[in-house]
Amino acid sequence: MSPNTGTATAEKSGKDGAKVQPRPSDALTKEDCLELLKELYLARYFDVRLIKEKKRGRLRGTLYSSHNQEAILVGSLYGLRSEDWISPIHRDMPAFFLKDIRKGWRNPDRVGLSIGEICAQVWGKVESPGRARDNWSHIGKRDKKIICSTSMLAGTIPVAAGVALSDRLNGVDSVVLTYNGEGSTAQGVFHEAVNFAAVHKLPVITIIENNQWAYGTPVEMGSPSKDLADRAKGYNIPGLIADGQDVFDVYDKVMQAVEFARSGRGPSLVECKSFRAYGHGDHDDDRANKYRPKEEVEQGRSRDPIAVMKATLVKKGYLTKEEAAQYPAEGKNASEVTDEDFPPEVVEYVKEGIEFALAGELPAAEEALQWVFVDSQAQAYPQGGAR
Amino acid sequence: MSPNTGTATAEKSGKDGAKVQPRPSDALTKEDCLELLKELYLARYFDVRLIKEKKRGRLRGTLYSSHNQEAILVGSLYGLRSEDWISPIHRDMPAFFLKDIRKGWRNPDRVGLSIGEICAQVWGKVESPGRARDNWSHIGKRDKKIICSTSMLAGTIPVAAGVALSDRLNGVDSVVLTYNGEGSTAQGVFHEAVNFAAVHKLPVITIIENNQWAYGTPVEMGSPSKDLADRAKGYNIPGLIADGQDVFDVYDKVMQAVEFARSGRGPSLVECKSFRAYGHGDHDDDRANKYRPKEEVEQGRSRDPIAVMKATLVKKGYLTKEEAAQYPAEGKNASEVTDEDFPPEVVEYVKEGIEFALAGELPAAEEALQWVFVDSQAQAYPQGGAR
Amino acid sequence: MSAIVETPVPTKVNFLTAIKDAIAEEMERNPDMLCMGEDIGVLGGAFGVTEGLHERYGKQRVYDMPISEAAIVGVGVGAAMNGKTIMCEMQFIDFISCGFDQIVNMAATFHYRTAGDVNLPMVIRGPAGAYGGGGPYHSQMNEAWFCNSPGLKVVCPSTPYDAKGMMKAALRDGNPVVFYEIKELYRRRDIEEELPTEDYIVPLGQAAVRREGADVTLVSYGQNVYQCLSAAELLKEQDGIEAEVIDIRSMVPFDEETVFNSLAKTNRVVVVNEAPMTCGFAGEIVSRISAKAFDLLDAPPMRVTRADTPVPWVKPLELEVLPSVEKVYQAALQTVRF
Amino acid sequence: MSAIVETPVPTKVNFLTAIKDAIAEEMERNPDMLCMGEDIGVLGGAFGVTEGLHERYGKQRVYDMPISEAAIVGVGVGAAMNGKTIMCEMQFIDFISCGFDQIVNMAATFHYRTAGDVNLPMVIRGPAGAYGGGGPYHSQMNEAWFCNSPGLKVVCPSTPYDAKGMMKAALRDGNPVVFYEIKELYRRRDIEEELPTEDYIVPLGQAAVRREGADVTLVSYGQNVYQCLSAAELLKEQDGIEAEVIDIRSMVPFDEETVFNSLAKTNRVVVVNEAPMTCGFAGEIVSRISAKAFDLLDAPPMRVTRADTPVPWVKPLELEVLPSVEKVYQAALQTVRF
Ligand SMILES: Cc1ncc(C[n+]2csc(CCOP(=O)(O)OP(=O)(O)O)c2C)c(N)n1
Ligand SMILES: Cc1ncc(C[n+]2csc(CCOP(=O)(O)OP(=O)(O)O)c2C)c(N)n1
Ligand SMILES: [Mg+2]
Ligand SMILES: [Mg+2]
Repeated sequence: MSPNTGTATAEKSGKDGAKVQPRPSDALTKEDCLELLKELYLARYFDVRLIKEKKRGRLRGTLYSSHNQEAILVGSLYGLRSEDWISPIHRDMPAFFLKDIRKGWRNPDRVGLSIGEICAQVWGKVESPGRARDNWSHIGKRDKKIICSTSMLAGTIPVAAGVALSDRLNGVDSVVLTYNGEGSTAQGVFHEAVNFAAVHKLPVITIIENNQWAYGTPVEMGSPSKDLADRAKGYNIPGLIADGQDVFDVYDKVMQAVEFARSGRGPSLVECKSFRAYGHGDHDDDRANKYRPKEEVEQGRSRDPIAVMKATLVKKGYLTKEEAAQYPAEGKNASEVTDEDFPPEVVEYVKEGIEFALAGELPAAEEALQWVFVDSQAQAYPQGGAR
Repeated sequence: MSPNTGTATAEKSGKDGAKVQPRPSDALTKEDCLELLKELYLARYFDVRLIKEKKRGRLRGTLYSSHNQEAILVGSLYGLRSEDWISPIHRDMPAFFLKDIRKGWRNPDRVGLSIGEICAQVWGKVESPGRARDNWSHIGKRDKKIICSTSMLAGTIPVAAGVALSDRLNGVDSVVLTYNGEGSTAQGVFHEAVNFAAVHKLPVITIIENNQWAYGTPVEMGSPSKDLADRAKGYNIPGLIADGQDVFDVYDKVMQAVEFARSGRGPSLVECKSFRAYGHGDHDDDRANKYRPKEEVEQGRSRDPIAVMKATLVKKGYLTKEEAAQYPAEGKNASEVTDEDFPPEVVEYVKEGIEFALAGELPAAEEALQWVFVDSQAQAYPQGGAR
Repeated sequence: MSAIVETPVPTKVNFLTAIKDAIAEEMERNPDMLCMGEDIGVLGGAFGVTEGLHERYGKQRVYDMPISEAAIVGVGVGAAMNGKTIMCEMQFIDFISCGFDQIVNMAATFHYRTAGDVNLPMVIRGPAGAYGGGGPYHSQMNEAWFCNSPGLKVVCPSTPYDAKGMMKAALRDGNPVVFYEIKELYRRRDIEEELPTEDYIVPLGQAAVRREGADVTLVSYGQNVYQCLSAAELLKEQDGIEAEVIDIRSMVPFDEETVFNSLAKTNRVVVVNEAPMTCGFAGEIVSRISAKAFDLLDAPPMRVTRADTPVPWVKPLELEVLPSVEKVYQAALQTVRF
Repeated sequence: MSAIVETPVPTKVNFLTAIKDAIAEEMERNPDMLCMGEDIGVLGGAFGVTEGLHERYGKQRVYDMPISEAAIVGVGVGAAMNGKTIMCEMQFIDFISCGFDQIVNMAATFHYRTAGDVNLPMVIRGPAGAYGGGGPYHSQMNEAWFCNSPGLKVVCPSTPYDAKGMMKAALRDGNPVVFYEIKELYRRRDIEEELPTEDYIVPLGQAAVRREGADVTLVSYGQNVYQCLSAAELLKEQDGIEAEVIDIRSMVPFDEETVFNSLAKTNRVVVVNEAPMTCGFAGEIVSRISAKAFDLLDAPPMRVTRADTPVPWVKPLELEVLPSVEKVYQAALQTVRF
């Protein structure tokens, strides 16, 4: 894959070069595809449930819905290995439990967080990895290869580069995926981090979830070009564009970037074109209807990733029309769907997570003063020694 | 001029498009050319004198020599109008008095600082615009359209954008030139400022003085592509490349960017390829010989801008070989040249400045507590009113 | 406008509206004023502070900025030095850390370094403070960073009247002002008040005595002022102690006199704020008192501040690290009984 | 190595060499340690602190970073959370403002926010302090910003012995440490000293008594310690006053006990540092004394600090705003005569 182009085969054929060569997704089996569809349902159902719970007033914190953007998460995570790292942000809640989920949804050894841990985080219980000391999406765990981000947008990209750097030094063949909204690419630290990663050819893949809006600001007020992938040209690295509504296209473009990274050729940006379904956060739903034209929203939501995928699977012959119609969650708002619109195992899985969270405990007040500092090792080992 | 290309005529002919159409410099008269040569001598002599004074221990502060990079300053400033703004940095000392110097070297009304004011700054006297409250290159004056920068590299670019914005709102048809080393383009604020200027098509021209080194760090450790102009591609704006040793090429590329800006089409980057003659600062001269290969330095200094210009002028028939040989300052270190190597009016002019500085006064200690705040206008005009 | 329209219709306004009106009225009064921030245009800002401005004044005066805090401040500095008056909104004051260098090294020093040639009429403002369950990055009071960066004024009003008057003063001040708006006060009903219909300012740098008392002085600002007032009631009811409550309103410049005058009466002081203790402004007040009003002290000056931790997200943890009425009450008792 | 080689060759080392040796020895001892900074590779750093490291350990462990302070810190955080020990050099501590958010919001809070899952063994260090004619951006002492940002240790040694021992302690600490190196001390001859040849550390958070005295306590850190020692001599010679001089060495954690013990003797204190006064650490010390050692005070605790201005460039102005031996002497006299 050559720099400054939208695909992995630029010299050959520019923007649509990917078409002329076999796509990574061609190798996906029927089982893979059905699993991917189930993960799409899972991401959607998780979001739907949180919206319902929030509306019922059972949750604190702001809900940044990933509705209509699930294909980005599912498609980008499916091809990763256990040892690969991710750093999701506010709109990526499902990513925390989707990581390495192929190893078994309930497999405790998979290198990702469990649905229970994520629900515990959302409900603010000690069973969350961070013991609910920071908001919803600010969780991570080293042994699960998930980097905990701050609220400061793009701020985790340099950290991702550092994680990648030390894995490389340790001979660990991993890649790091960082997730960012298109608006966040205007941050100075985005530039410093991507520039550094490019100079050192680090395996850092920056996923740009271009949902056309940064809170109340349209993409054209934040970026001089409507293709955010163009930012890659400034760093002489590949800038790929994926159809963010199509799990397969996201998978293909991300896997191209992953191969590029694994082969030591360095970082890439992958812009996934999508559209934000609701308001910026649930507090913004009503206002969003004012600042976003109705037509634009309808247009932006016209290709529900679940529908798009079903169509492909029917074409591939992996689903019959009847099977495809069985769980009609696509194209519906959270307020419109019921559990019947989703596969039972999906509903069951999320239900387990929520029950785990409800059964969990609030952290004790005293914890508030803990973990400001680690007990100094200098005192413990005056002569040093391995940390 | 179209985005993402090295010239003003990209569609037609890409990188060397400028050649196929008349260059701005073709319109320069013989008088213009001789003036430009004199300004080159002036910039060089000023630097030479400071080096000598510093060696004699007469100066405090670090000297960041502009030796071998003078064509960038002279060529970029010559085509500006009085109302245009500039923000020079550490290596651009001559820019402060070269601005608007066409209006007459000793013309008090020209919109630039006088040689005396600059020398007063270097010698730390109250006659400097900033009354010597900040180091050498940190000077500016609003009515002279010079923005005072801080030490924080690239930090003045957003300020330049703000200045340009308010001029545009006030109907003032100006452009703003900011000077930056190639290393400084890695700063986050460079990204935020250029991105903003591009979104709003502001007449901000970022001159990148690519002298191949950022202190002890070669360009390839700071940037993923050796052409810093490539950074422009990330902002969908023109990125021009000029031969930084050739006053005319710098003039041409900058004037292309200026025309582009004046016509409302927005910002540009202009990379001027050059080479740092000495150490990063005078404190670094010896060490620089260790970290920079001798051959590289010889190669980098093989095209002295004065020599390059003389050759052109001889070709143009504006100088005879004899005239060209008259003041042989080119290709010599500060330690090697004497006043005889420079036109007398140049020597005289700098001498005046230094005498002015030497006759000046040190600021009184009490001044140190002044000007932390302006007397609040809210108290003065409780009802507000024009500032 | 006709006289009829001008007849004041007395209605109580909340803290948010007071700030909103101040900015709107200054935009109307001062054609050279610009607003810059994220989502402040069509949306009208995350909290609606700039609602209506974009419609009324257009995108030439109200800028929906990219998510670039350094550019928001830096562009503001450039426009301010070139004749404009700038309102910079930080969506949450916590994000000011991303524009930090432009504030402390560019804006703060410009007037000084140019020996007065450059004035920067600009206000950098944003929602601040904890108690809302915002977690580490939507709860900060980081004013101490700027109090320790000479060249910036730093203020924090606690009432709608002050919010409006101080915002106007700040926008006319001519110096860069970092303006802390306590978001938990934005819509708090019990502090709504009627405001004068005519233009007014509240000068920056004047403290206000919120309650008179002769036994102990409680000094604070922002929402902690209300904790002090409640603690004062407790002290009165349960212990017959009369506390004087001072709202300093402005950290830089700081009104020492009002505090010292109170101490001359009470000889006892508790300073309360919600910033981390170490190097916070509460400590600054305590040290000025100790150095300059030592003789007035009959008991150790005490601080009730946030613990030196981030602000944790879940409520029990958040409350644990923050000042409370009870903590202020106990500290006051201790001081009085010393 | 043979015994002969190990025989200590006593030579005095300066402050710069002490720091240089500490880093070099830790690089040798800890194969997981990396260095990141501008021009620290082939050049060996602006002040030569990392000279030789690039040659010896290569570019895999010594990184010539782009001019990107946020990336220097952020990349350091990422490597540190993934098993490395990081030394981040700020070419001048003044430029730390450009990496500010990564320090106060990413590094400082990571351990806390992950409930202990992530440790960050990293030191962010750089040349600091005024008196060298460096002007506003090559003279800062901005430690207060970080003292007010919970989760960071903040230290500033004043002797070669401490510089080496504290740098090693910091590199083994496991927490992010902001390390202030007073550049005017780097090559100061009269403070050179012989250092132990064997490995040692100076634990962070312990103050040192530099001079004993019973009449007044002078508390400071960095180069101001030497001003205090000179002032103490003056006080003795000219006024027969015996001053005790305490070098706190570490702001976070802060050793209150040593200061209070001294006060128990002297009952008088002057705190000296070169940071701006408002919200500086000098004030923090004063307020802790006032709150916790009130009874020990027979006179108002005084501060001698930098004025609340930027550090101007030309000498007469620079000296005007900074503490001096004379100013410390006068303050001490005033306190004693109170
Ligand atoms: C540095 C910083 N500035 C501002 C914010 C406030 N903020 C939170 S989300 C958001 C919009 C983000 O838009 P985008 O990056 O496109 O992501 P999206 O929400 O659309 O997924 C803003 C401005 C922040 N979190 N961090
Ligand atoms: C934000 C910031 N970081 C570091 C420095 C220290 N510094 C001063 S000049 C310089 C090198 C600049 O290189 P370049 O931008 O190429 O300009 P040149 O000196 O080569 O003209 C550095 C690192 C600084 N001034 N500002
Ligand atoms: Mg978006
Ligand atoms: Mg350079």
